[in-house]
Formats: sequence, structure tokens, C-alpha cells
Amino acid sequence: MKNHLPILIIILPLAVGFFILLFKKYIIQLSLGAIFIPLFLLLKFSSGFLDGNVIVYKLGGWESPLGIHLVIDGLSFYFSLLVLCAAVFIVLYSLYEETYPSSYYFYLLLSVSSMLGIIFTADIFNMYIFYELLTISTYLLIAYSKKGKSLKASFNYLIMGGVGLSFFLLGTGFLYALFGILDLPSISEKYLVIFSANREMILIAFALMIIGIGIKVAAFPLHGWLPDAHSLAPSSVSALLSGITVKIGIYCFIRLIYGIFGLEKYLFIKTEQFYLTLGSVTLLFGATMALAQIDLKRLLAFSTINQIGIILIGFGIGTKTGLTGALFHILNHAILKISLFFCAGIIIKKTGSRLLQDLKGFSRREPFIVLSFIIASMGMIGIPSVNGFISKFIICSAAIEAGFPLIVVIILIASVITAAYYFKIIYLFFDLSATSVKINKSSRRELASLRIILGYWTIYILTGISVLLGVFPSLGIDLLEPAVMSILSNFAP
Amino acid sequence: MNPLHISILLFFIGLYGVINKNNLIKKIIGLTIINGSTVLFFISISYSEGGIAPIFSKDISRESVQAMVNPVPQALMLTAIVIGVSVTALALALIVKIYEKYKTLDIQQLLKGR
Amino acid sequence: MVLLSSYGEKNKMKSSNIIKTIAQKLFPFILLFGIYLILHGHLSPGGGFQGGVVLGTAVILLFLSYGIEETERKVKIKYLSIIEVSIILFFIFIGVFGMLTANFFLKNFLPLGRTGQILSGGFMPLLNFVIGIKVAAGIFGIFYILFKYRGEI
Amino acid sequence: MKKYISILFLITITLIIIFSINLEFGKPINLEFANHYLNKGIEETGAMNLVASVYLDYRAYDTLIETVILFMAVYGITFFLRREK
Repeated sequence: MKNHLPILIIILPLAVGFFILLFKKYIIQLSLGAIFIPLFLLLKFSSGFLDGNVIVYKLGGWESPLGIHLVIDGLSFYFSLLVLCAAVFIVLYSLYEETYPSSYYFYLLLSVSSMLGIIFTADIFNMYIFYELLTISTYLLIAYSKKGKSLKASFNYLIMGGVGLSFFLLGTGFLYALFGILDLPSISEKYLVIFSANREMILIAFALMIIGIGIKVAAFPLHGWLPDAHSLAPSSVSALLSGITVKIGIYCFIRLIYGIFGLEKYLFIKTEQFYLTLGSVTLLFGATMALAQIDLKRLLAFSTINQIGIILIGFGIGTKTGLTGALFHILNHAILKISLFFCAGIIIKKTGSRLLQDLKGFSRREPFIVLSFIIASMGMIGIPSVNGFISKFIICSAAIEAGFPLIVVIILIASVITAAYYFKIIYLFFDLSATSVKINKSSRRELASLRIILGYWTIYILTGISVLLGVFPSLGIDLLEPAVMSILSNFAP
Repeated sequence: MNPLHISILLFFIGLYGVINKNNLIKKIIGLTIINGSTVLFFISISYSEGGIAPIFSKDISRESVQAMVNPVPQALMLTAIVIGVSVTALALALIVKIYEKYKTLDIQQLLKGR
Repeated sequence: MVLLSSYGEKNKMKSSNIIKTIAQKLFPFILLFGIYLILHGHLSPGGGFQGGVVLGTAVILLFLSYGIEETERKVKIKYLSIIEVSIILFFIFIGVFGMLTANFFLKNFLPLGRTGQILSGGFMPLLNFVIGIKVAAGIFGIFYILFKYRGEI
Repeated sequence: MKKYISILFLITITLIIIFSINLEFGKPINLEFANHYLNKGIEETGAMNLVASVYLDYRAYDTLIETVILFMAVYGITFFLRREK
């Protein structure tokens, strides 16, 4: 069983997705099972990965550069755990949100499976194909409601995503022309020899791939698709996109930078500055834009851009502390943003409006949801006792250690702006001056009580986890220790 | 100029179409050109002078293997072509749906009519 | 767009007897060619994808010459999606079968045979067949759906 | 105005990339693994068509995902365009 672990984790959601499409029965049970069984398998063998073991799976039994390989090392273990855990919450919340037909769960399972595929693969072209599958299932999820606006958002994402992945493919072509292989570990073995002869070509391949993935992670000038796509999707899908799909791009960043392009210091020193600039600009831009929004989910989408900037800064610093902070912030942001989007989903369902001004006096109606929202936004701002503070603090201390005091100032300014826009919402929650609280007439009474409990308790559990991680950060940091180790050793086996 | 350069040129011509054209279908045409250019790029990096297709038959003996071109990019491009077809088809379906809702294909008017 | 709109008004396709007859006569040959390409995919230029496209276009030709109603009667379209889903499940099953018998996912579990014969190359003809059916169904499906639900333009 | 800026930008990038390509057309480099496919392909996979041997045996996993993508496209189109009554 342990030998086949990587392929089982990828193929189970894929096969079950098709299965529910064919039989259209036991949809929820099967899709929950398709996520729980891989999660269980992963946790069962987790002690091995935490000790730094690596599983290499040869698809078709072909030796190293001939065939495609799947690798689970510390980093892929960390990310796959993140994806699977988030997927559990998202499926449970989707049960509350609406009675979705089989096609929704099909898209959801396929996007989960393709994310796991990207995480485990050690082959660039395979990464590209899985990314394409992920993007296609994302288009379909964004446009799931088939409303005009979400169709436009989906189309916009399709164009941007298609161009981005073509850039990635062209970069892959340059790499293949130079190396003659597509396997990441084999490329990194030959990298130093080839780099000295073909400096410009490698630089271009690097630039093309970074542009391609930069579109996917919505780094500053390439962010145009994100606010629409993330805000117009159904709330559960928004949580999926903002919480984990964006992070997959960051994962590819790490793989490519630390696995290939960072091996030569000449390139890496330059990109370090590049990252810090990119991260800071993305951070400030996301924060300022979020301040100007009047739509709740759009605000949260811009907040994602803001937090992506912090994560990029963490990787730009590049020391052990910086990487720890960045990886921990990925986890924290996933938890907080998923719970925020779930809260937003409940708020929109109760008030029937997405506009901030209609939130007035909401604390009277759903005090616990408002409390969860406040805790999650405290995490986003970086107030102590919630997990977001810890990771921001680690990144700031890493910046001081590495001699970038300006970065700390930028993060602090952005945190103040973040505080401004979240406090604006919280103020509206407690603004009881509104005489009549807007009530959505079609507030669903017919919903079975179990599903309401599911919807609310996913949020409470997520809030509980975020507070737990804020009080005992070592719980999360122990988990990402092997990931940092494998990054710092440049994924050497 | 050789096919490598031409494929890069085509890539950016397609990108120009995607960025500057206002009609949604023209944007998709740009995307298709981009996809075609990457296919051309992959095929031309595997070409070797006097190369033959990497397929054995009765006329081609096992000794002529040295003249054969690298089969990997061609196999990769089979996959990339299918993906291109899928994305194009999906985009066209979206365009049909958008046209049904807004009765226009012009991106400026679509952006206005939020 | 103009062409399609004039289509929509009449809502019925008209084509001459010449086209109908030629399409009818050509149909089996195109089908045969597609099957040939699929079966010889591991021996000669061609393969599952190319053969599948040829098969798909054969059905599209029939479709174009006979019109939508008649083709719907001939080709059972409601089974199309079932075929597609089950063929992908079959592909995954081939992979899992390789995992069970030969210990690697998608590993060849059939004997390689004598090179040059149809039944050689292990599971390659099988995969070619699977991909051929899938691509034929996919190409025809894309065409059919875009055509049938093209919207009121 | 925006149009001219983008044209200028794209031309610059194109020229930069074109002038820094130092691959010789017709003389691919680093062919050791390509030669492995060519020399050992028949023995290892039993196919005369080496493209098919790469497509269906060495990299069959890619092909699996590719068929899934094609299905997603077909299903997505049906999903968008079908009218529910």
C-alpha cells in the first residue's frame, strides 16, 4: 500500500468523480469518501514523511528520466495535507450551501485531484497538463451559477489562464531544448553545466515560466482576473479558489525556483530582490484596492492578493526563518480565508445582498458567525492570539535578520490598511442604528437541520483551529519542518 | 529567421490579438495562434537536419535510427493539441452563453454593462 | 453568424440528393479509414487521436448532410456521455490493472508480441482503441452540442 | 495610445527573445535520452511507431489526463449550453 500511495491519492478522487457522474447516486457519501480515504492514507504514513523520508513512484515502471515520476517529500506532503483538509471542509460546507447536483461534486473532485497531481509530480510537462485540468475545472466552477457576471469572470480567467499556461509551456520548451529531459530532479542534476553555456536561454525560460505562474498566483500586474473570478463564484468555490488553488501556483514557484533556477546563485540573487519588490507591490496594491471595495466578497478577493504578497515576501527573503514564515502563512491564510468566505456565504444568504451597507446590524441576527468573522479578520490583520499574527511575526523577524528593515515597514503599513478595511466591516456589523435589518425573504426554512449544523460548525471548527494555532503555533510549525528542510536542500533526494 | 524565431514571433502576434482585439472571438483566435506557435516551437526544437520520422517500417532498416528525430516533443504536442482544442471549445461555448445574455461580443460594451 | 441565423429561421436543414448520396457512400470508407488508423497506431503514422478525429468527422459528415433530426435517430446520442465516462473509467481501470498485476500504475501487463504485427506492443492497441473512441465521441460531442444549443443568434 | 504601447512592448520582448535564442536549428543538443527512446524503444515497448511508444507507454499518464481534459471540455460545453426546462 505504501508503495502505491502517491498514485492512489491522485486517482481516487479522479475515478470517484467519474463514478458519481455515471451513477448519480450516493453523491455526497462517495465524494466525502474520495477525499477522506486519501487523507487517511496520508496521515497513516505521515510519521515517515515527518522524519524526512521520500517516496518516489515510477509510473509504468520506467526509470528516472524516461518516464514520469511522482514524488512525496516534505513539501508535497505539507501541501497535499493542506489541500485534502481544505477539501473536506469545502465539501461539508457545500452541503449546507445548496443541493448541488452531481456535476458540482464532479468538478470539485477533479480540481482536488488535479491539485494533488500538480503537487506530487516531478515532471514539468505533467505539471502543465494537471495545471490545465485544474484551470478547466476552475472555469466550470466559477461559471457554475451561469449568471452573466460569473460567465464574464470565467471568460476573463479563461483568457488569462490560457495565455499564462502557454507561457509556461513555451518555457518548458526552452528547458527541453536545452536539457533534453523534463524530469525536475534530472534537470537539477545537469543544471549547473548547462547554465554556464546558455545563460540567456535559461534566463528567458525562467522569465516565461515566472510570467505563466505569476498570472496564476495573481502577482501584481497580472492580477486582473482574480477579484472577479473569486468573488462571483459560489461561496464554497470562492473558498476553494482563494484558500488553496492560488497556493498551488506558489507551490510551483517553490518547485521551480528552489528545484532548478535557484541552484545558480547568479540568477537567484537577482530574483531575491525581484521577489521582494513583487511581493511588496502586490501587498500594498491588494490592501489599497480592498479598502475601496463596497462588495463583501470582492473585498475578500483583494485581501487574498494582499496576503499573497506577504507569502511572496517570505519566499523572497529565502532564509530558513523566512521560508518557515511563508509556509506557515500559506496554512494560516488558507484556514482564515476559507472561514471568511464561508461566513460571507452565510451572510449573503441571510441578507440576500453582497453590499457592505446591507450588513448593518448583522451581529444581532447571527452573533456567532459575526464572532467567527471577527476572529478570522483579526488573524488577517495580525492581532496576537490568532494564527495570522504568528506567521507575520516570523516573516518580519526573518526580514530583520536578513537585513531588509524596509520590508517590515511595508508589512506594517499593509497591516494597518488591512485593519482599516476589516474594521469597516466589523463596525457595520455592530451598527445597530439601522431600524429594520434587511431580511432575505427566501431564507431557507426547508433546509434540514443537520445541514445547517454542518454549515455553521465548519466555520466554528475552522475558527477553533485558527485560535489553536495562534496559541500553540508549534503544532503547525512541526508539520512544516520537513518541508522547509526539503526546500533548503533544493529537493535533493 | 528559422522556425524557432518564427514560432516566437507567432506567439507574440497571438498575444497581441489577445490583448488588443475587442471582439471575444478574435481573442480566442489569438489564443489558438499562441497554442499553434508553441506546437511549432516544440516540433522545431526536435528537428535535426535530414531527419526522418521516428517510425520504423519495412523500408526503414534498424540502422537508419541515427537519422531519426526525437519522438518526445511530438508525443508531447499530441497532448498539447488536444488541450488546445478543449480550451477553444470551452471558450466558444462560454462566448455563445455570453452573447445570449448580453447580445454583444465587444469587450468594451461587456465591461460597461456590469 | 449570418449563416447560422438563416439556419435558425428555417430550423430545418436542406441538402441536395447528391450530397446525401455521396455522404452515405463515403461514410463506411471514412469509418474504415479511421478504424485502420486506430488499429495500426503503434505500427504506422496515426494513432488513437488521429483515428478518433477521423471517426468523429465521419459522423459529422453524416450529420451535415442529413440534418439534425435524422442523425439523432441514427446515432443514439444519449448514450454518448455514458460511453465517454465509462471509457475513461476503463482507462483508469487499465492503469489499476497494471498496478495489480505488474506492480506499477499504467504498466504494460500484456506480452509485447512480435514487432510489426497488429497484436504487438502490449497494451498499446488497447489504449489506442480507448483513446480513439474517446476522441471520436469528444469531437462529435463538441460539434453536436455547439450546433444543437447554439443559442438564438 | 494603449494599443501602441502594447505593440511596442510586445515587439521589444519578441526581439529580445529572438536574439537570445542560441539554439542552432536542425542541430538539437543533449540527445542522450532521445537516443534511448530511438534505440531501445522497440525492445522495451514493442511498437514500430516510436511516437506512439512515447505517447502511450513511457508517458501514458499524460495521455490519461489529456483524455480527462477532453471529457471535461465536452461536459463543460453541455453544462453551459443545455437548457433546463
